Amino acid sequence: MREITFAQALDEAVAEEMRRDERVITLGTDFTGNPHKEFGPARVRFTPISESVLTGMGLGAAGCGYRPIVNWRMVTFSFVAMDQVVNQASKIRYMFGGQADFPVTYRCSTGGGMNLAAQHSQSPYSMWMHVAGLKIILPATPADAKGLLKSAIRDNNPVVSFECSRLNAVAGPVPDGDHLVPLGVADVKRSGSDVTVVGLAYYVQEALAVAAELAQEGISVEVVDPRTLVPLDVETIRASVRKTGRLVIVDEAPPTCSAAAEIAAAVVEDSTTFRALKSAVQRVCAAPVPVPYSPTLEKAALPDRAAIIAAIRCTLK
Amino acid sequence: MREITFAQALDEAVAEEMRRDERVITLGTDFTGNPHKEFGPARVRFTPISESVLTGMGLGAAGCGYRPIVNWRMVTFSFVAMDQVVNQASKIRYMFGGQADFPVTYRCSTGGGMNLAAQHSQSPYSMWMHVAGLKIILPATPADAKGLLKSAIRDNNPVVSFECSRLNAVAGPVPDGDHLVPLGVADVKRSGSDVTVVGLAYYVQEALAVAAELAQEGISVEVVDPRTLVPLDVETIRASVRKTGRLVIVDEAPPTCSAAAEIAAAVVEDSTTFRALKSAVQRVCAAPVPVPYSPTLEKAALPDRAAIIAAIRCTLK
Amino acid sequence: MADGNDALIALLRNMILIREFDELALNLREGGKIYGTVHPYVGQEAVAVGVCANLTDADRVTSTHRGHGHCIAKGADIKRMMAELFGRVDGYCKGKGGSMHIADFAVGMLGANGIVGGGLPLATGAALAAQLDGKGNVAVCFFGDGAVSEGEFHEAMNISSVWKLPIVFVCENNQYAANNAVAVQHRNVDLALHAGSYGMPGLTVDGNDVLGVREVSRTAIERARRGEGPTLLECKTYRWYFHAMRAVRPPETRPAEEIAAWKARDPIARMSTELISRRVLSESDLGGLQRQVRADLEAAVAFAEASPFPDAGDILVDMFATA
Amino acid sequence: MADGNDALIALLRNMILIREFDELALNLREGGKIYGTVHPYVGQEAVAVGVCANLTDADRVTSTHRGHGHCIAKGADIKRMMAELFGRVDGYCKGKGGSMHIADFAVGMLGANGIVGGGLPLATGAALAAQLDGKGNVAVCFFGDGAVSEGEFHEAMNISSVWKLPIVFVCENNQYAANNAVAVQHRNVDLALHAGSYGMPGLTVDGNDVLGVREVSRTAIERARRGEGPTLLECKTYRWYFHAMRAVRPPETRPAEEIAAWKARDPIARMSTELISRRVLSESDLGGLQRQVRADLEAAVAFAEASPFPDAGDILVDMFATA
Ligand SMILES: Cc1ncc(C[n+]2csc(CCOP(=O)(O)OP(=O)(O)O)c2C)c(N)n1
Ligand SMILES: Cc1ncc(C[n+]2csc(CCOP(=O)(O)OP(=O)(O)O)c2C)c(N)n1
Ligand SMILES: [Mg+2]
Ligand SMILES: [Mg+2]
Repeated sequence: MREITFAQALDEAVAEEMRRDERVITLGTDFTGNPHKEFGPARVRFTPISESVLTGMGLGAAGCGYRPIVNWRMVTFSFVAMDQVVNQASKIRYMFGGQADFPVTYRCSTGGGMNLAAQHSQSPYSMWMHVAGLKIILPATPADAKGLLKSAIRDNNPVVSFECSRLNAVAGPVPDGDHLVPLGVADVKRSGSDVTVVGLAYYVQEALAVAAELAQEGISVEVVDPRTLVPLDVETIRASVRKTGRLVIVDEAPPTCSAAAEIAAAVVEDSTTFRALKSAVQRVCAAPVPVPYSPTLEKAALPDRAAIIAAIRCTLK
Repeated sequence: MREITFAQALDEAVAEEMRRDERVITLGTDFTGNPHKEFGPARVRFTPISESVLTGMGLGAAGCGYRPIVNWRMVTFSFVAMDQVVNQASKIRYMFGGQADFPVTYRCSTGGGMNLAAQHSQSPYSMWMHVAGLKIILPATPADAKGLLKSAIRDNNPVVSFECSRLNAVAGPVPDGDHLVPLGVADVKRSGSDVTVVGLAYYVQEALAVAAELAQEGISVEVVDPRTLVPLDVETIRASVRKTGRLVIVDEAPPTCSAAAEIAAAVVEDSTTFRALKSAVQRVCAAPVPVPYSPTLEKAALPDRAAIIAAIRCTLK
Repeated sequence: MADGNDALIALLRNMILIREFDELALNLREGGKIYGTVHPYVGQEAVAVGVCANLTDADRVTSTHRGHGHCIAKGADIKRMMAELFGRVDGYCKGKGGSMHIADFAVGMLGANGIVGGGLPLATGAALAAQLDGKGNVAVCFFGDGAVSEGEFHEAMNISSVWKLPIVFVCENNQYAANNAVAVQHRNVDLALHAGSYGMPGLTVDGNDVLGVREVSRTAIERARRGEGPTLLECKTYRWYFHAMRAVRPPETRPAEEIAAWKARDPIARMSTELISRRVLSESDLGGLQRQVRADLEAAVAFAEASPFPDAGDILVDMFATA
Repeated sequence: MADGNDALIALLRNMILIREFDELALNLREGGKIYGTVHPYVGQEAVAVGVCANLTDADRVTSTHRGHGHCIAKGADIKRMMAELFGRVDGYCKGKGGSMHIADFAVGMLGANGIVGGGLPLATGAALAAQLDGKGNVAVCFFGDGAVSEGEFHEAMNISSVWKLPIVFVCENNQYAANNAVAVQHRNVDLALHAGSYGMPGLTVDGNDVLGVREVSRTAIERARRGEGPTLLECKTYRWYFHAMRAVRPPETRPAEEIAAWKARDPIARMSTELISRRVLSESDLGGLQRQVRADLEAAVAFAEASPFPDAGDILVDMFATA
């Protein structure tokens, strides 16, 4: 299979979908992969720095037959557009009784680890998860990035694509042809029997590295990648926990009301899964601070392999 | 003790703090309790409908020695100001190394139950909880409303005051004099031994009603009101669960990544509390939809006493 | 312009229908038959009617919290509007939306909106779609003087002008945003002035003169249809009643003389007089028109009352489109 | 105006210091000594220096992602700035902020800001505080041509004008927002035009002429000090380099002639020539000045390198003020 980077995979997804359907258009202050060269200025729009109107325009044009991809670039910049996300995009279909569809895709990058400091190192997916009415993808590999983003663009609902910056340069195999990954299906990235580690984005890779390391001491770690945050494939996660009896969740957002909190709650509110659980759930998340700039502090703020290993050992005690 | 409504209690809190400290000022498109009559137009500012600049102005003026209270009115309207909340207010102190304090209070109303439909029936506190750097209050009684809001105004950090609309007309005793309730201290509103019900805002009252009802069949319900969402008094909640062995959380936000999810996660990640837990945790939350207008649907969307009772019985099975 | 009498009468009829619809809505709300908040459009009828007279179903509008007038003027069915207010399954939103969220995509009415300024980006998106379609259709965005203070106004104006989108920004300056007079919100109370900095035309019109509104907005709409870009149109008008009501009508806070002066400029009386003086209509025709409107509204209420409440079990229906 | 030579020399010295600071920062970033993103201010020095020459520590400014120049011009200590870039405990933010978040509240520098437009509301709040204080102090808000597209610009302009806040909005129109030329973002590329719709004066000045900037901004600042309200000041300028760099310098995408034309209008060369021709300074004084600046920067780097990295155990320090 071809090996391409995460960033290339995302660019390919956009280009293929734009080729496939001319109603797909894209708006942003800048683009990777030069789509304007192939698709021209009508469909690829360089915009003023006006995220709020762009977000609403994407939604409005979607309601009028187009399939816009709005690129906020960093998730940080989407906060100026939050009204259009929370009050409009997430509610518009239901509130209007389903009379129209709104096939718009919002893309943005997330995450820390590159010394970009508080404002440019955010992973706030749980804020979008909480708002009922948005689908959300969060891929961890180039193949999933391509397959999920293509599915997102074809989906007839507002979908938010969170794209972890630290993964951009990571290369991996991507199937040829029209590679699609369905929304709402988690992926067991490594099978194991002692403890379930649910990792998100960059931390899927880290969890896999930890699993390989711990395998040498005979600890069998199952790594589950939800891939889609809404709809969340709770059943795959619960099934894994029923098998292993132990749960660690790893993500770089702060823990409070996070995706990690949701996964913990979803597991312990199911009777069968709760009864199968042998030890306290462990969340390995960021320190509850804005991500600091200095390397020593940023390292202290974000999860690392040592923290994942410590949490796993804790569940095995 | 004097009985006043929740709404009056909040008005009194503002008036008393404005009397006490002339650096307290307030900004909003409208005010209850006519503070402009007593404090004049310099300190009580009627504003254009510009929540984003108001939010940042409050923060900026706080950094320059004032203690602004910015009233967004409905939480809905704060979403146009989310950049100033997430990217500025929550990060500014830490990001600048603690060189200044930002004593600003943001107030808004929350909740459904009044047929105001999707955009005007929101309870998204968990989105603010997730963002590290904001303190958050959510009172359920007139006394707590007054005492917490006064503490919020005196706090030297950005504090968000979520004020449940359905409680506005509820009356209750409020101590005379300078009544303060400290931030970060939960309140066991009713003591019991069989099951812990953590209620938020309006649902504290509902949980108490349910507790009284179930007491007649010999089920002893402990009702815990966190009152402050950040800092969350996890220890009081965990202690209650260690006593009762069962946990139900009731709130009108949708469940995903909610305060209820956080409380569930905080309980099951503590080993001792986890071991004391006898049955699966139950979340009684809103349906994962924008709140619908029609009475039959709104009733179906929001939790009610029957749902609380069913959840309690479920934990006792 | 050369008008058939029918077109002129339709303008008057639509204004009367809007007024009677909202008077009725207030009564129904007081009577507890409908729920939530009602924002009456009474006094401003000439704006919606005058502008929408230039539009077809393929042109799209966005509206505000005060949206009934725009819905009716854009051609929505009052039966389904009424059923929506009653929270019934035959309402436009199957009872999920209520007064503040009525939409009828089939006639190009993209929805009322509970967020001040919230419709502006959506309308801009509709204009982008119209531009890409290339069929000469346009988008029209209705909003209040209050919305001009929101950032979304500015962003929508700016990008529309840079991209020459086929859109008309219709500011209904009714002198107040809730309880705040326009001078509390803006230094320049002539809001059409904002057009200049975006390099687009700014027009002002007497918003109580339906023929004037129709004519001036036609200029702007035709410009948009020709691909020459957006226009900001300010319609000076006034709301006769309170900002909004829930269970009870709130007390009046504005100066009595101000209200009286604006009521003397009633857009409906003015158009009636005009049509009678032009002999387009007789006094008795007018009476007939009014009776017909009331009959239609009674039928709408009957339709709404006959429609069932949504089933609680359908709570999750309409959440997501199938992919 | 009557200037001491010292004041004139200070203007030149500050511009040189800013330029050399940023040239050094780029090298340090390339060398991996500092982290994250650096946005060089080279070419725009006259704006920060000319405006801040009229301010005292009691006046407050907000800045942008391209903030080093504003910090230095407002009187921040380059040692602590450098230590911040190095991520050390003696940095202004104790290493928590880095290049995009340097602040020095003691000299009225309320912070760089990574959000385009994000500083405008904060500055408006500082202006409100100054108005309430009633001591004639002002706020100044620096922002780029790109920020003019954001809603926060409009909201800040509007409320400042309605409340006559003592604030000056300084738009540094450097012709680009990242890779987008100003004409991609705005139909009117003369951004001072926006002032009119808010009923405030709009001034334009050659942003590469430090004396001109100082004079024109003084007018605006004095107006604000007198309580007469805000001004929008557009400074036409140009950034010499790329928008930003991380590990490597990105390739140039702008026309070579355009860059050359603007470099020919170097604000520092211009002011040097001016002062030499006025005999305020000799060529050799200028050389001395430049050597002094370099020595100061070397000392700053030494200070930064001597400062320890923050202790990982302090990760929670500074989160919340004690109540
Ligand atoms: C973003 C936002 N802020 C505040 C409100 C509350 N609100 C609803 S209508 C209104 C006044 C709107 O005034 P205007 O735009 O002039 O419209 P009008 O009511 O006069 O038709 C306000 C403040 C809101 N709905 N949305
Ligand atoms: C709200 C927001 N959107 C996008 C960005 C990304 N961004 C950073 S700087 C920049 C260009 C800013 O241009 P301008 O305001 O002209 O300032 P300049 O860089 O020219 O100094 C962009 C798009 C951001 N930081 N914030
Ligand atoms: Mg109005
Ligand atoms: Mg620029």
